[in-house]
Amino acid sequence: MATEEARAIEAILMVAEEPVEPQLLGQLLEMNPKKVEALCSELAAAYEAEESGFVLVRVAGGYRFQSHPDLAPYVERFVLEGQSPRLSAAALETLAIVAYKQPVSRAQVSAIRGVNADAVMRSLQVRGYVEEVARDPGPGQAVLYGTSRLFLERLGLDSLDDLPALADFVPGPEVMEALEQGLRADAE
Amino acid sequence: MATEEARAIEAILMVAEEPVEPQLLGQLLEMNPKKVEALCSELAAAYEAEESGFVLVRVAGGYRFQSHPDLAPYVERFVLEGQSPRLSAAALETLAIVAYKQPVSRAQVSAIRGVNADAVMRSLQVRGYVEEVARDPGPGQAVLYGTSRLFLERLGLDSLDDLPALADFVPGPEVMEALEQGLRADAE
Amino acid sequence: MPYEVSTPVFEGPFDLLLHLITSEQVDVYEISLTRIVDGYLSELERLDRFDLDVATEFLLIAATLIELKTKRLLPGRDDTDLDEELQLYAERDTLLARLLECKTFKDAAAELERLARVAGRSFPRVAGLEDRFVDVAPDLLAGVTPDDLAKALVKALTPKPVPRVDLDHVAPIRASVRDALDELVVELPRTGRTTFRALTRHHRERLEVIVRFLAVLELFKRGLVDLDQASNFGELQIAWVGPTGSDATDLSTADMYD
Repeated sequence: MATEEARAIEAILMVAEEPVEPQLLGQLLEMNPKKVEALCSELAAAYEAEESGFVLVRVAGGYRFQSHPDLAPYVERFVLEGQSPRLSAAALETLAIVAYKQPVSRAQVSAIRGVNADAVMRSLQVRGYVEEVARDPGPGQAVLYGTSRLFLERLGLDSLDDLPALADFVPGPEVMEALEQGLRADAE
Repeated sequence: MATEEARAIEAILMVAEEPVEPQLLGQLLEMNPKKVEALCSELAAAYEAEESGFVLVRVAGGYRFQSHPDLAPYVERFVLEGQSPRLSAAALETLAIVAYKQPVSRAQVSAIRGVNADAVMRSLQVRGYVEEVARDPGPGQAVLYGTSRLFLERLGLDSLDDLPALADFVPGPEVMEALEQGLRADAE
Repeated sequence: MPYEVSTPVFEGPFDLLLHLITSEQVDVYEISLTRIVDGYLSELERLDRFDLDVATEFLLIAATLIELKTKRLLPGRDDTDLDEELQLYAERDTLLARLLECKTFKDAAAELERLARVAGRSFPRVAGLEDRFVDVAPDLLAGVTPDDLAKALVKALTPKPVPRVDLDHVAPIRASVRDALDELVVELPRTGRTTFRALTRHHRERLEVIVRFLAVLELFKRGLVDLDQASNFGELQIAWVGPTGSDATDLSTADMYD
C-alpha cells in the first residue's frame, strides 16, 4: 500500500531537525514539489485517521512531525520530569564560544568546536539563550549570533563586560597534557 | 482504536532527543514499565505492518523513532554529513576488547593486542564510544574504561547483554590445531 | 602524524603470526616453522614505516619463534636442560593463548562492524523539543556560573588530543638495535672473529641479547659478517667480512629501527 515515495518522506521527516521544504523533498525524491505536497497531505490525513499521537504539519514553509496537541499534558510532564535538567557539556561549550566571541556565525562556532554545531546552536536558540544579532556584511551574509538578555539574567550578569576574564582560567593539567601531546605529535 | 497511552508514547518519543527508558514512560503515564514495553512492541509491529518509513526501536535501554533501514539511500542524501567515518580495523578490535572485557585498563588492552593501544583508545574516547568508568582499586589506580551509551546506540544494541556471546568467536578446533602445529617445537 | 595505526600491513605481532599460520597457502599439516620465522623476518624488514614499540613486540615474538625453531632442529633432547625446555614450552603455550585471544577479538570485531553497519542504515530522530514546550522546560542554566562558562570556553579552545602512539614506556630500549648495530660495526672489524656468547657477555637482559642477535642477523643479511656454527649447541662464530675502517660502513638503511 505504502509507496516508496511516501515512505521516503516519512523517513526524512523523521530524522529532520527543522521543517523540510517540499522543494527539497522533491529534489531528494526526484519528483515534483506539487506531488510532494499531495503526498504529505495524504500522510497527514492517514495519521489523523489512525488517531496517531503525532501529526504531520506544514510550518515555516516546510513539513515536520510534531506531537499531537491533544497530548500536550504528557509531553509537558516529559519535559519537566524526563529531560536531564542540566546543559550538556557540548551545549555549555557552544554557549561559551557565543558569549565570548559574539557576534559569531554558526560556521565559526562549528570551526572552533571541531564538530558541526548547528543542532546545539538551534537548541540554545530555542531555549532563548542565543539569538540572531546581525548579518555578516561579507558575501553569503551569514547570520551572526550573540547571547540574549535572558542569558545575562540567568547567569546573574549585568552586562557582557562582567564575564570573567579568561586569563584567570589557567588550563588544568589534563588540558596542558592534551596541548603538549598535540604539539609533540606535530613536532614528530 | 488507538489508546491514550499508546498515543502519549508516540507524542513523547516525537520530541525526545535520546532513547526514552520504559521506566520513565511508565512514570509519566502512570503505568507499569512492563505494560509500556508491551505497548511499544505493539506500536513497532503496527508501523511495520503499515510499511511505515520509520521504525520504533529499542536501543541503549530506551525507545526511539528511527528512519527505516530500507530508506537509507534517501535519508543519506538528506543528511549528507553526520555519518561518522568508518572505524579502522585496529579501532574495531580495540573496541571489541573494551566491550567484552570492561572495565579494562589501557595496559590490559595493549597486552591483548600486542601493540600499544593508547592512541587508538584515545581516539575511541574522543569519538565517544569509550569512556572512563572506574579506577582500579589496586596500586597505581589505573583508569578503567568501558563502552558508552553512544556505543550501544551506534551498534543498535539495547544493552551490553545483547552483545553476541564472546564464546561464539573462540576459534574452532581446526584453527587451534593449525596454531598448535605452527608453533610445534618437537623435532620432526 | 608519526605513525598511522591502520596500515595495510599487519596491525601487530599476533596479527602477523595469525596470518602466517592460518593463511590459506599453508597446509595445516605442512606448516613449517621455518616459513613462519622467515615471514617474521621479512615483515621485520618492512617495519621501516612502523614505530619502535610495534617493532619491539615483533622482535620479541620473532625471538620466541627462533627459539622454537632452534629446538626443533635439535636431533634429540637427552642433553637438553629440562628447565630450559619446560620454559620454552611455557612460552609457546603463552604465545598460543595470546594468539587465540587475538583471533577471538578479531572475529568479535568483525561482528561489531556488521552490527554497526546495519544500525548505521537507520537514522535516529533527534529533533527535540517543539517550540511550544520550551517555556515549560526547566531553566538549563540553573546552577551554571559565569566561571563555568569561562572554563567551558578554555576547554572548547583547547585543541583536541591528536591520536599518537605513546612511546614512553619503551624509551629505555628505544635505540637498542640501532645502537647494537653501531657498536658492532666498530667492535667486529677490530676483533675480526668472535662468538655470539662473547658479544653478549655484558648483556644480562634477555631483550638486550635479542636485539644484539637481530643486529648480527642484520649484518649477516648485508654480507658484513659470516656466521658459522660448527656443531649443534656449538658456539655461534661471527667473522667480520665487511670493509675495515668502520666509518666506511654504511648503515643508513638501518634507520628502520629508529
